[in-house]
Amino acid sequence: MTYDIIFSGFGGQGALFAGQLLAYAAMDAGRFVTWIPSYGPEMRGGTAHCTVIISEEEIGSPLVRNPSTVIALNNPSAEKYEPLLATNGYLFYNSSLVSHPFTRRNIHALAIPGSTAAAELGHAKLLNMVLLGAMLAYVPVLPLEAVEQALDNHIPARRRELLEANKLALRKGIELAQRAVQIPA
Amino acid sequence: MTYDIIFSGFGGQGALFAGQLLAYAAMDAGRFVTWIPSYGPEMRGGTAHCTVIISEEEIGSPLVRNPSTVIALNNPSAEKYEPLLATNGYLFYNSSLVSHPFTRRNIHALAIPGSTAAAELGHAKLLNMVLLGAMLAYVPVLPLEAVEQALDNHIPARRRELLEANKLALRKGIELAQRAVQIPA
Amino acid sequence: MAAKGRIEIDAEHCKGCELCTTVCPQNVIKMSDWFNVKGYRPAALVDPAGECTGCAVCAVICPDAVITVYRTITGRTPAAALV
Amino acid sequence: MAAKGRIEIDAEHCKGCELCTTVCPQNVIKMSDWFNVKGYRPAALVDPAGECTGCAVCAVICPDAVITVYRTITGRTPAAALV
Amino acid sequence: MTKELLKGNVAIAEAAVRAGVEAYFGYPITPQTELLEHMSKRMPELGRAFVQAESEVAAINMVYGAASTGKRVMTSSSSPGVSLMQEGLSYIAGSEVPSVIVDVMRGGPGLGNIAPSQSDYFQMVKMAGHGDYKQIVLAPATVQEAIDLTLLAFDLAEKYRTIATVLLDGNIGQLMEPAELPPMRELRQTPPDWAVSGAKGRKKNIISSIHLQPEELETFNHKLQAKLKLIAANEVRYKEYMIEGAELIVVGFGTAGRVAQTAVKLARAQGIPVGLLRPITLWPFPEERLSQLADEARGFLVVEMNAGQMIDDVKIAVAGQCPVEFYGRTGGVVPLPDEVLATIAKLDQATLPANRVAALNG
Amino acid sequence: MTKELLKGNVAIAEAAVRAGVEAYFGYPITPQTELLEHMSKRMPELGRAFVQAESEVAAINMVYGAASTGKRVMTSSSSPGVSLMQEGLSYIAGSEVPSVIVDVMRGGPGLGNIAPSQSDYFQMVKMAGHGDYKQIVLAPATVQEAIDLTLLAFDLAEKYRTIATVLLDGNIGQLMEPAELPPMRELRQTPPDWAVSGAKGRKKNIISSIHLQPEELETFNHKLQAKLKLIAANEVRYKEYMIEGAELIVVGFGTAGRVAQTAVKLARAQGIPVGLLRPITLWPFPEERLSQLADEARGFLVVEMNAGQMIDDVKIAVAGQCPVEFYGRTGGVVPLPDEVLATIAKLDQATLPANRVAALNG
Amino acid sequence: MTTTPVEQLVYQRPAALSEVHTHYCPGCTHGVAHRLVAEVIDELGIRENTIGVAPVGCSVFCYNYFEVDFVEAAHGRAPAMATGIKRVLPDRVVFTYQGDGDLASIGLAEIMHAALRGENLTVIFINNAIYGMTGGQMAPTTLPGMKTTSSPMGRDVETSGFPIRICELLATMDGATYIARRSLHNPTEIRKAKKAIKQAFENQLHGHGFSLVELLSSCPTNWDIPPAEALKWIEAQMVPVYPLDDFKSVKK
Amino acid sequence: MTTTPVEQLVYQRPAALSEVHTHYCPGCTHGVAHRLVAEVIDELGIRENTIGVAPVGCSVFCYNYFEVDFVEAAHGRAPAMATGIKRVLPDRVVFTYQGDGDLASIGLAEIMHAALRGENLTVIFINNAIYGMTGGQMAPTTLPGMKTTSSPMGRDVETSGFPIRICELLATMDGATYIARRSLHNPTEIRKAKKAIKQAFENQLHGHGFSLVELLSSCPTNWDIPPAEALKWIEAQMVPVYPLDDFKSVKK
Ligand SMILES: Cc1ncc(C[n+]2csc(CCOP(=O)(O)OP(=O)(O)O)c2C)c(N)n1
Ligand SMILES: Cc1ncc(C[n+]2csc(CCOP(=O)(O)OP(=O)(O)O)c2C)c(N)n1
Ligand code: SF4
Ligand code: SF4
Ligand code: SF4
Ligand code: SF4
Ligand code: SF4
Ligand code: SF4
Ligand SMILES: [Mg+2]
Ligand SMILES: [Mg+2]
Repeated sequence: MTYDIIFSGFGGQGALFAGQLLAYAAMDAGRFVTWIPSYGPEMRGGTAHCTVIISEEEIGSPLVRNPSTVIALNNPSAEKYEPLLATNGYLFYNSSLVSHPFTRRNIHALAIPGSTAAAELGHAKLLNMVLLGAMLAYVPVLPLEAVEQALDNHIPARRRELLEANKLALRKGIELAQRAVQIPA
Repeated sequence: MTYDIIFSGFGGQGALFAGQLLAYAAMDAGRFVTWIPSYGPEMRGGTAHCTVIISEEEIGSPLVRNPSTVIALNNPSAEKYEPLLATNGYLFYNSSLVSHPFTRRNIHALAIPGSTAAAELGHAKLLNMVLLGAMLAYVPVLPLEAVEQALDNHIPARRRELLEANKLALRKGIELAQRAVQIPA
Repeated sequence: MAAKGRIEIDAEHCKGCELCTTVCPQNVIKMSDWFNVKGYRPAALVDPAGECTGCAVCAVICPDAVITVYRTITGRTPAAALV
Repeated sequence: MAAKGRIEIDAEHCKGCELCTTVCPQNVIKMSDWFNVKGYRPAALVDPAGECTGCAVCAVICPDAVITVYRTITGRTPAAALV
Repeated sequence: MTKELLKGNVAIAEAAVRAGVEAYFGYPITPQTELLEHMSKRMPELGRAFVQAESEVAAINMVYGAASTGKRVMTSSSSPGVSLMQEGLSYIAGSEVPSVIVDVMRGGPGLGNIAPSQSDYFQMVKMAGHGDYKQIVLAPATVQEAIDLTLLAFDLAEKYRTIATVLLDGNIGQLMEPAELPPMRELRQTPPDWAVSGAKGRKKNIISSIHLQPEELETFNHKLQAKLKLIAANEVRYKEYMIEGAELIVVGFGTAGRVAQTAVKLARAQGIPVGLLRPITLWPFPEERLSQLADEARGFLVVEMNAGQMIDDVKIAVAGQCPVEFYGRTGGVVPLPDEVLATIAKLDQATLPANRVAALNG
Repeated sequence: MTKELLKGNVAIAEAAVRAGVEAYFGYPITPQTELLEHMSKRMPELGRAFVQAESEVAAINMVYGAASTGKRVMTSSSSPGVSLMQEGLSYIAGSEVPSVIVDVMRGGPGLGNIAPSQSDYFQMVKMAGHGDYKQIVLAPATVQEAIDLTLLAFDLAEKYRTIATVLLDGNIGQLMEPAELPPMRELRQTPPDWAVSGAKGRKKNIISSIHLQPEELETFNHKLQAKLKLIAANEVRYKEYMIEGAELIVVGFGTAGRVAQTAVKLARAQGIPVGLLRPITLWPFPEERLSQLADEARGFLVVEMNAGQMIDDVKIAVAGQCPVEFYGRTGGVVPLPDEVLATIAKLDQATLPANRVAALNG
Repeated sequence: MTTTPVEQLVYQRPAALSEVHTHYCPGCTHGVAHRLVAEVIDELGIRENTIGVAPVGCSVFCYNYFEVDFVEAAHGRAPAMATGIKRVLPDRVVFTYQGDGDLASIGLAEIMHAALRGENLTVIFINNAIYGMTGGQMAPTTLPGMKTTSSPMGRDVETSGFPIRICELLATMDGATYIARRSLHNPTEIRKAKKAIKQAFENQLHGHGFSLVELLSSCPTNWDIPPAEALKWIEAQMVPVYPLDDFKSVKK
Repeated sequence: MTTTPVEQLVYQRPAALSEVHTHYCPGCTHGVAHRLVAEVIDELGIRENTIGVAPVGCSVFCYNYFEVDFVEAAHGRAPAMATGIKRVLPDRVVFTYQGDGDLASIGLAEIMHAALRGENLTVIFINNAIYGMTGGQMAPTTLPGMKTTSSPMGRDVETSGFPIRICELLATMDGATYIARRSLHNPTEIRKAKKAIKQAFENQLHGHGFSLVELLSSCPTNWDIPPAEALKWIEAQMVPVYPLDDFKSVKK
């Protein structure tokens, strides 16, 4: 099975880090994995996104046209990726910010009030973990434990104090996903 | 008929100018002509030479391996071109300076005491004209008058005062050539 | 002979850098709590008491040139633009 | 306590620039009238009266470093090289 | 050693450190900046030389100087910066001091943009400086290859006293993948005998690219060409994918090669008999192998992130034996597998032998 | 107008003046110095701009600036200097301002020497700067052609908003031949509408090579490639010599082409059915014509003053239809007709059809 | 004499500044510098006669921000490009706008030679002690000890050298006629900066020759200091190393 | 106390100067500069520890004239090449020998940045106001009004700018420690030049940093002035424009 997942949001919302974390978890689980960021002009102030591919086989193209999974932390990302998502793909969006009206019927769009939840958890920066958790609830790419382990192993020193909070956020995401409204359902 | 003539000497002996003068004369006579100098490292202090090709037909290569005529103003030139001269070719050398012992039997080597003659004519710079004149006596590339005309037409302003002297030198060359010792004869 | 002033801020083009707020001598510019389309909290004139003098210091420092300044002078012919 | 000097010029490597002749305080360097292999008229010490002091000024200016200078001092321990 | 999740640019920098690079000279430019930044931290840490040069022109000439001492040295840049290095590269080639250059390509011409591209193929492979020389060009497609080829670059540069380059598009520079770094090598203690280091107890050494007499320069060039022939004979590297039974051959390097690989896989799944040859050395080019494949193939498809540059070398190798088609994206646009797949399918149709067309139609 | 005995370098300079060049920027380098020196006298005399730039890097960027105003501008240099211009050339290509560049080639690599050479073929023809562009490359073989092609360079540069180059070896630069200069052209009075000149009564103009979004840059590149195709279709120029009935085709440009011409004449005199194709445009290359000739030919011989560069383009054109041999001299050595003749004779022997060999033997 | 109160427009966005959103980070004083240049262009009435030369650096897109004809130069070569333009259009006003990496690192030869030749140009030089565009590497102007992404332990003068003082350097050249350093760290200094910019343009209009105004400018993003504090940092850290002065002012 | 007269060797060709005929024109003071450098190398006993960097210019072949390891740089880039060498071999003595076209025109950025970084190098800078090698074109150091093959009407400062004064420029840089100008036009000045060269090498041995000695030098060939007169020309024409002095001398 090959998973191709795009994380997308404003710079600073942590899309790149969430993708990296998943990549670390995949690597630790012995999978093939690629992580590739958008880089360049759009970075300053604009949108940042990355593509993570996780597979049992050697990975050719590190980029995909139609990802099977998208995590959209802001409205432009939701707008951009709704049409690109693969049929029957999953799109987890930060419903605290995203107002984009989804119209495709052949995808799973899940509203996760990530910013709100992060605020409740005490730190806006936890948004990315909430959405990542939500994804783990639906997309069986890796078990939660693998991601938590990756947090333990690879979180940079300067974010260490947020380690537990990150884990809580992941779990919160799972919880939110489980009761999330699915469009189309 | 195609003539390929090399003029060679120390920098300052006027080899390049003599060649140019002949080229002007050829142009005025409606011939095809190329003049190409050696340029580069050997110029400073060292030897300068040029190749002049005069022809009734379009000229391909402006360089030749075995010139039919050589004018050697100094010893290194005589040494260098004796072996290269075409069979039955003419080599006019400034016997005032050249001590090189010619050995080829299938060329015409003519000793012209150019420096001495030039000194007698009042200016060392006339050496090149003496040798050019000598050549005209043997090699029917152009009549003397054509070269004299070229002197009138193309001599640079700063050399104007030497115009008559140059003509005298040409004639002196012809005279010397006529009584020159030919090796092998 | 107090001058009375007023500024207009092009809120959609303000980048919320707060520089104007730090230099206003009358302290009448505040940051809004809403976000403009570019995602910035724009500055706004909050001058219930009419303390703005139209000194244009805010405009002088604004890197995005989004501040327009007006002044009403009572008592004499208005001076030329100051900047 | 006059010093007596003498110079040697490597004539084959002299370029005949004449600089040494213009600086010799004793005026004892002259240009030769023969040509060396490189085609230059080399400088030469022409010092029949033994006027060269070995002051080495000629060597100081020679761009081709072809002058060697010797000096004989009567009366005291020879000085170190001057240049 | 275990695998780490490494970014291409950083992986190359650290691989160079492990390979024993003793001096790095560079100038910031996107998308290779992480490489320079990594060096700015690591080299001083290890007591080795790091200089942020005033320009790429200065950087390549610092490389030239340091390499003249026989030390391992490198620089890195991206397309416009590499253009500025061409004179220096020509001098280095002309004086045969081993040097390693990394080019992380971006979109051009001109300032263009910083998105990934492969449009430096000509300037790196055909040699852009004046004079007759070639440089070894290694084109990684994965982070692991980026590491391995960086090591190889140092070894080849020294073995042949030549310029060895690592040529990658911005994508490979920015990509993170699990990869294994080599152990730290010992630094070499004694300089090679040709190096300048002070003429202590030996004749002086001179590093120079001048040969004033044409005949001398020609003699040097013959020597240089002979060396290049030797490299061409010994150092060709490429990777094949599903080449068994392939009637159509896709050729692509770096990111384009990876994308093509996915497309080939998809095409095979559709029953199209296609395989991939991914050149790892762009110079020397796998000409012989391609020429062999051309004996049997129905057609070639060259995929590049440029307007068509490597295709010249493929055409020379194929020498008219079958059609050579091209699919390229430029300006930093990365082709995706579906586009390449569609082109493969078209080539398949266009080159089907008459009997098979009949069979299909029948 | 009557003919004058003109030196290649001076002829080009004066031709540019007559063509209406309004600014010259250059840096001294042998063997093109007479060109710059002629300009230093003529341009101020005519009230036009002459700047001896601080370097070739500065010179090409001055050209870039002046050309952005729509004026006719040029620079000239020789191989190492041209290497330094590569970044600037890429910018000029990327912003499509018409510019004329003269390269009088010398021996390389590195400082090499100042003797004539053709080893800038790759850097001029394949485009040495980064990004996907090509420049028109005109290769005169006579002084008259040097004049005519200089004029043409200005016209083509403006017609296509492109870089047009005149590429010659040091020999042609130093050669004197009778030639006719054109009359003085009127200077153009109004700038083209894309030029910068002050936004008086119109929208502002911008000259830039940036397209930050890959898709935008790709769109630009498509436009650029379309233009290049148009040039390739319209502007191929070459000269043939004794091509009637030729079974062997010699290909050479510049001095090598002239030398080959003499060799072909000598070979014909010996009964060898050989002809010469001398490309005048190196880009666009006379690929189609060569490919036609390849249909009939027994073999090709490429003669160059380098280690083999144009041969790539000949091979692509010939596409395996017959053998392509090479004869080259490097480092500033000029091949002489006898050497080329001998190589022609060898090729003749090697490619004789079996029946003729039998006839000869029988 | 009292009149009825009239509301008067005291300040508005200059006409020479395009009506577009710049890509500069919030609080970056590149924007202030732009505004000043635009105001001067308006006041001198030279908008339709001016050609700008953009650098490579954060201000690479400044051609989008001024309502004047513009060209975009290669990194560091703006003075050469400007020379090319000015030589063929001597009656146009030509200015370059360059960062410190652009002007003082890769482009040092070009700026010095333009000054040496006394090119009749105006140069606006933005010294923010860093490479902004590429993400905060060390510039030749970076202060001793200052941490950047390519001097992670702080600029070590032993290995990376000393800050370059462009005005002091250029002032030694005969071809330079007006060389001044100003700062953008508060409204007073900004007003002074504008005067200097105006003089630099007037100099060109009078044909005096080469003028350059160096402006100490902030980079909140790469310094990682909020905008207002960044201005204080300029005053406290940069001004002592880069004194504000007229280094040369030759009236002909 | 009198002793018997002994003939003593007062001067001989330095050992660090190779026993070859140079390609310099007769009377060209490049030869004098070479000799001085060689004498200093001998006196400091550093011949086996020194690496020279040759420029592109008439002195391009100086690698043949010194008995020390040598590299030949690209035109103007000798300081960059020297930096590369010195950074990997910090205990070797590294010097560049550069002409005025090489150092002050195409290589201006490289020399300035080497000084700025305080590279521990010694630079011998030959100012002969002309491009010798390529046949006498204008250099940045060419005097106003001076005719050259690329300024046939004489250098016009309006269009070609003013002579560049390298020492004055470099002296403004913190990284430079010894910056001096000397002349080679007579024996007294030559002796002073040697002292300066010695100090520039000693500075490097002591690790002080960047040192440069500019030497006013003749080009009889391209000036078209016989050698002895050429030296007078230096004194009369060049010295007034290029004053002889120590512009900076920092002992650490
Ligand atoms: C030849 C070349 N080298 C490097 C770069 C990458 N580059 C772009 S901007 C820049 C530095 C800009 O810094 P500065 O001039 O200080 O401007 P700022 O962004 O700080 O305003 C560099 C190195 C380039 N585009 N071209
Ligand atoms: C990149 C490049 N540009 C130009 C040249 C040609 N060139 C060789 S030497 C020289 C000038 C030398 O003048 P200078 O440095 O003053 O030395 P001098 O000969 O006067 O001692 C030039 C321009 C070159 N070799 N390389
Ligand atoms: S005009 Fe003056 S008083 Fe009014 S808001 Fe601006 S700074 Fe404050
Ligand atoms: S200074 Fe300008 S951009 Fe900044 S907050 Fe105030 S109005 Fe907005
Ligand atoms: S040593 Fe002195 S006196 Fe003797 S020749 Fe030389 S300069 Fe003249
Ligand atoms: S100075 Fe030296 S080279 Fe010149 S003439 Fe005297 S000895 Fe000869
Ligand atoms: S990176 Fe720095 S210089 Fe660039 S726009 Fe942002 S704050 Fe300004
Ligand atoms: S050309 Fe001038 S600088 Fe060069 S060697 Fe001759 S005299 Fe000396
Ligand atoms: Mg900056
Ligand atoms: Mg010089």
